[in-house]
Amino acid sequence: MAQPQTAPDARTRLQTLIPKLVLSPSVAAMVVFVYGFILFTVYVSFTDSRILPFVDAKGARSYDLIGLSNYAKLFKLSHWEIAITNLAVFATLYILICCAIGLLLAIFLDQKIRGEGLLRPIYLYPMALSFIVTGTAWKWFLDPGIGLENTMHLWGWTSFSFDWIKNRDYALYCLVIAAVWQSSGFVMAMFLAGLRGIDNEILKAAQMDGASNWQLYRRIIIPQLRPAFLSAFVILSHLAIKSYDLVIALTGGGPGRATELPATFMYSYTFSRNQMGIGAASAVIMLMTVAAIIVPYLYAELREKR
Amino acid sequence: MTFRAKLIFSTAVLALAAGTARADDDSVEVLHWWTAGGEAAALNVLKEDLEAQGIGWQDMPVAGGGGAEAMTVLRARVTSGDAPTAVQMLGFDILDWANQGALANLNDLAEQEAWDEVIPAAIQEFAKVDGKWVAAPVNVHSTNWVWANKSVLDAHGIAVPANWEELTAAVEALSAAGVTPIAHGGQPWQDATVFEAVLLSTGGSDFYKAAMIDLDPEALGSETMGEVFKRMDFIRAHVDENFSGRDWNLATAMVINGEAGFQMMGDWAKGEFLRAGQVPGQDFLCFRFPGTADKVTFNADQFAMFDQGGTVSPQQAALAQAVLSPKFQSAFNVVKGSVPARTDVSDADFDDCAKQGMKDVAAAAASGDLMGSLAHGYGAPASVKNAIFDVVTAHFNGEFDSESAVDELVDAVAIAQ
Amino acid sequence: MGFLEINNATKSYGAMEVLHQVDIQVEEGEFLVLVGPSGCGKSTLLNMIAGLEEITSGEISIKGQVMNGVHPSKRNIAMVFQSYALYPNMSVGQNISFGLEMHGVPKAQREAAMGEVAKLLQIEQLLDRKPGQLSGGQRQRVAMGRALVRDPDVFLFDEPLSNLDAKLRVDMRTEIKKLHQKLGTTIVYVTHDQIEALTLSTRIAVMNGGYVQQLGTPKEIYDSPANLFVASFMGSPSMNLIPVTIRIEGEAVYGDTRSGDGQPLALRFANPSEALRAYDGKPVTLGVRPEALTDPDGADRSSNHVQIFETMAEVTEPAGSDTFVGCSIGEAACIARMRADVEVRAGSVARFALNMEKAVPFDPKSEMRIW
Amino acid sequence: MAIAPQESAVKTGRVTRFVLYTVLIVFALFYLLPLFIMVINSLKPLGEITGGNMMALPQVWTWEPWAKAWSSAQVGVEPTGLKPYFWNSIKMVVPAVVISTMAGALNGYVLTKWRFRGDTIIFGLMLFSCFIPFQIVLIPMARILGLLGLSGSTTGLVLVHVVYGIGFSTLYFRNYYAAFPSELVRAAQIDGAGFFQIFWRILLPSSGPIIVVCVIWQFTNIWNDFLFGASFASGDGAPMTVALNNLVQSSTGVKEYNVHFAGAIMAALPTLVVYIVAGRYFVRGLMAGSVKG
Repeated sequence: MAQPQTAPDARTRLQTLIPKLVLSPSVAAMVVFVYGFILFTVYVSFTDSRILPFVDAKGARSYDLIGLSNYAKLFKLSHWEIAITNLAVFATLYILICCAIGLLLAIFLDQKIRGEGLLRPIYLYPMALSFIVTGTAWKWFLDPGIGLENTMHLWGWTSFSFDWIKNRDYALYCLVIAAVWQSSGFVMAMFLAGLRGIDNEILKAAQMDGASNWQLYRRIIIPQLRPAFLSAFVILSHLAIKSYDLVIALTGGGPGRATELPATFMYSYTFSRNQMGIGAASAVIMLMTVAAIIVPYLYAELREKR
Repeated sequence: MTFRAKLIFSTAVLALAAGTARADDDSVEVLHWWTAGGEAAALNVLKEDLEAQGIGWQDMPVAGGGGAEAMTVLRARVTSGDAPTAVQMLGFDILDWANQGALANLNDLAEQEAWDEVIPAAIQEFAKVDGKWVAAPVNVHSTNWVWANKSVLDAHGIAVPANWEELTAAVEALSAAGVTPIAHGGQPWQDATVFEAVLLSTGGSDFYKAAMIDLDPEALGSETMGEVFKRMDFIRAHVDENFSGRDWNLATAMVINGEAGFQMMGDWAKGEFLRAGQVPGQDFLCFRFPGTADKVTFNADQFAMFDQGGTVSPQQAALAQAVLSPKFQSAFNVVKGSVPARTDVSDADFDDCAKQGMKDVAAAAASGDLMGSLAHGYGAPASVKNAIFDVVTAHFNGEFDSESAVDELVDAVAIAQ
Repeated sequence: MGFLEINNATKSYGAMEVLHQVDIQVEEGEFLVLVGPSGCGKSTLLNMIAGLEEITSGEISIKGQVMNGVHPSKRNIAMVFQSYALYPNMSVGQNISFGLEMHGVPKAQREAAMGEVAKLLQIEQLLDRKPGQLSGGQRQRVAMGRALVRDPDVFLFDEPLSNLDAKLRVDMRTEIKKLHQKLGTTIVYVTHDQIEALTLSTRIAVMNGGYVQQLGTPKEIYDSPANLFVASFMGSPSMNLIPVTIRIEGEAVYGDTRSGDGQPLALRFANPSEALRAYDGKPVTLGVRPEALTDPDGADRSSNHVQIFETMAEVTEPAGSDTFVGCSIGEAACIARMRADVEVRAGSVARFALNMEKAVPFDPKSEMRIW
Repeated sequence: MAIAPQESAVKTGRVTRFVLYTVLIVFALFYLLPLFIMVINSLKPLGEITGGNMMALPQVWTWEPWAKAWSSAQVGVEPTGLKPYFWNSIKMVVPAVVISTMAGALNGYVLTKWRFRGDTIIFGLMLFSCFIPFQIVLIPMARILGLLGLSGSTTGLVLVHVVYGIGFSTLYFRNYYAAFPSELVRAAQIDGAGFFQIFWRILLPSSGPIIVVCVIWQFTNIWNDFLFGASFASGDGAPMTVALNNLVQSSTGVKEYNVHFAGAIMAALPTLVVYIVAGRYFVRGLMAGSVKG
């Protein structure tokens, strides 16, 4: 008869251990460098840290815990209110327009377009460039004195006016234009990938059922792009919340403070204004906003995939 | 397999190679934001000076935001326990870092070189903390200059204005003639530069000190302050429509090209005129903001010396000494457009505007009219400075009228303190 | 002692037990088929034999060696997967010799073994191709080649034919059978196709709901299913299940029911057991294979228990070699398997012959066979 | 999974096609505009820029701004141009991209083919890490680098980029490997291949499309990073973006826009090349990986 039950042999034990060993450096890095740092920031937001967190250069304790008063101060600042409102407007427009343009271009490109191979990289390349690179060009383009308006005037269309970037009420929309320029091609690629993944037989079936092109897209194709929409939404919203280079390169937050966003607010209070406590508090609020958007998505996604 | 092997190998090599480059002990590491052609070349004088003494120079330039970016980097470096030897720094940043205990004590050297006698007291306040020298001042910029295109002024029969009323008359005359009277760049620090000049002109030195340095709520909320904001309204009404976000040098170019009459800007604007081949007194004019003739608001670049484990290293001392040597002070400032921080440097190599500046600084230092510029971090701590920027810029862009601006200013300063 | 022994093997995922105390002994050279509907646990059992899934309790041993916790590659087994699992980036030759390479077999030996297997399976001309360039049948052969080359103690097949079209499936089935006869290796084969099970195996384990329902030779399974599940799962068309009531008249035991026209029908059991007698007056389910319900001319002449009756033929399905005729007996819809040229028209009355020697009684409550 | 358009079921008329092409071309022009402005102005003498039309083609074409930006522009105290910093960036980007991609691939492999209790939670936590705003990690990261003795070194910078790149690379590979047949892994196990052999021999050779996506993504992000480069690199180890910033953002001094534009294009060139060369695989990789999931 068979021998009594034996323990797993060494190789099997190793094989079950190795995957966890392989994963562990990433997990450790994540715990320290992401979640540890988040906790750190939360802690700093409860202190009156100004130029450095907690400690001075010699390592001595130089802060007091002041509870929630940084948060109280934060929400009293009109500056923060502007930044939050701006983000709401900016993110909404940015995501909507990117998705709209991305979808439009993807659908158009999917019509057996000659030169698709040329057009696609043209639409995609802005994602490759940071605003450190393109900032000056954008600034010029939007500037009525040297940019589009001036060019139109030189070309004879003297009544043309495009001075949004100088206008407190419109400057934010300039940020939207530049941001859309940067990411809409990427969204296009995601939608295009989604379109190419749709089963062609379904389309044929729908046509047999007598669906017009418009109906075909509205009722059959676009609903099937739901995963692409979700991915686009997550990527775009995280880009919107992190938008920093864009503001610095184009407007510096101006005119006045008409284009401040939470990311610029946080940077400015943490590093330029020596009010690290308030900066940390704003960072915590930002993180909570991100979590509010991302966590339900992650939850739904990962549950589905189980 | 071979490809993968190569990949791993080259990655490993790169990672190893990456690990090397660290500062060796015989050198100084200098964090600064002087990266533009002229000023960087000027700094090279210092580098060569040190290299002649066998001291290496580890350059660490970080431009952006008038030093804001550099200050962020500095924080990262200090936090990592790897502070640079010397850091270009302004006003209250020096005091803040000194209060953190991060700066070295240069008193031995200062005594030997008699810095106390040659550096104006107003600047010493920011280079000496608790009786200890912590920074080596490089230069003094005056921020209350006005730059004008001489031919534009001549064409419309305008003389150099001596007070606010003459300025308004001149501005209105240009405006009537269809010339943009004032070239301005709508960035917070530029708005504030104009604001503090107007404030000094309107209220005089005592008011400036009370409002911008002592942050006296009474001064901040006074009627004089209301008048200052009204005058800002006047200036706002006479800049061109595209001022928002413009870099200062583009505004300067407008004056150079004769598109605008005046620009209110610090002495660094001079470099732009000189580069365009213009001659002071012939093509362009420089004069103190009307009503601030014998007064100077200053911005002084300094090298704050970071503590290197309790002592001042010989390299650090050599750097500080070189910075304050009359030779460097002259050579650097001739290029930079500013005037030497030392008051005993010969003005032989300087141009007319700079000679005037040196006289003004010396006179103002003697009379107590040499005051720190708020716009450049010599008035109030960063939090307050930026709070004032917020109000000035918001008002300048029409977010609120001059009366509510006064109230906002009092509130903003109170919150930020 | 069996060559491959599965003793009390149980598998649970958390609190859910998916395989309940399976006991199977396989002799050397046997061809065991695990058959059952999807989710019955047959693939889980195969994976446990392979070592791809842990055994929660119980034991699996091969050649007397307990395999619990032994790494798959150390069990000396080979496996053919449903999707063939050919490595897409390797050529056919590399696919076949990969396992040998992993076991440190020298190159020359590898090549020799590969050549032999390729010859056996007639895939020599494919050795340099990539799996993507092969047809389904070719892939199937390569997958088998990969298993064969290892010369393992036990072959494991996981639904290897389910991705092939009908014709190819039959061909490959025959080929696998021939291969088994030629090489005489021990095979455990998972399928949900009962025909494959019946044709290939030397023994079948019918599984459902994580239990082995019946273990036996194909003939045992087919002729005397242990319960209603096995009865209905094995065989196509499946076994007719006719509800009858037991009536005892002396030595004779009858199952009473009615034909589709409502005529009483008393079916006399051929060799009634004592157990069946205990059901006097109670309902019993009678299992009758379609071939035991036929036309009188086609009935088994060696049987003494053929009962002939008339009822309505509801539908006829000529299938070439046979004609299937649908009718009702009692409440049950039944299929009769008649000769191809039988003259029966749907909608008219026809004569049926039921061979009671092949009828199997089940308890309708426990669903178990009444022995 | 062909990238070519399908035998389109949607039929379009002549007018529709005209509108289609018009819209596509108008958008192409919009996307090209900033690059156009940068390129033409980088080829003009400075005088033409300050005096003229931003959109006008140069009257005098000159390569001098390019030469200057590359080898003689004042970036720090020495007129080194961007050249040395370009190599700094390469030294930083290559290891960081390779390591973060490999780590992501291994993580994705473990999370799909060697699943264990809690793997989904670990993945979720990793994914969330993609969304942390980098500004908040600056100070604590500086502290850790200091403790590790890596501050001011390229190794430290590589570490930082790897750490914050793993989230996205894991996401890409996990979604890709989720669709990779598990039977292949089982077959390889029975064949006697170990954890790493299966990865190297079976999974990695089939991961082409997703490696391209991941490398494009990581390369672009790491190459374009400014914040970490400025904060954690030493002065002469600074990456290209920091040097470019020093070139462009001089606070008080003369602005040579043509040199700035030339430098900006140079700084962008590697990422542009990567996008254009690998762009065709990008959509394919997206199809295989992140979108369909």
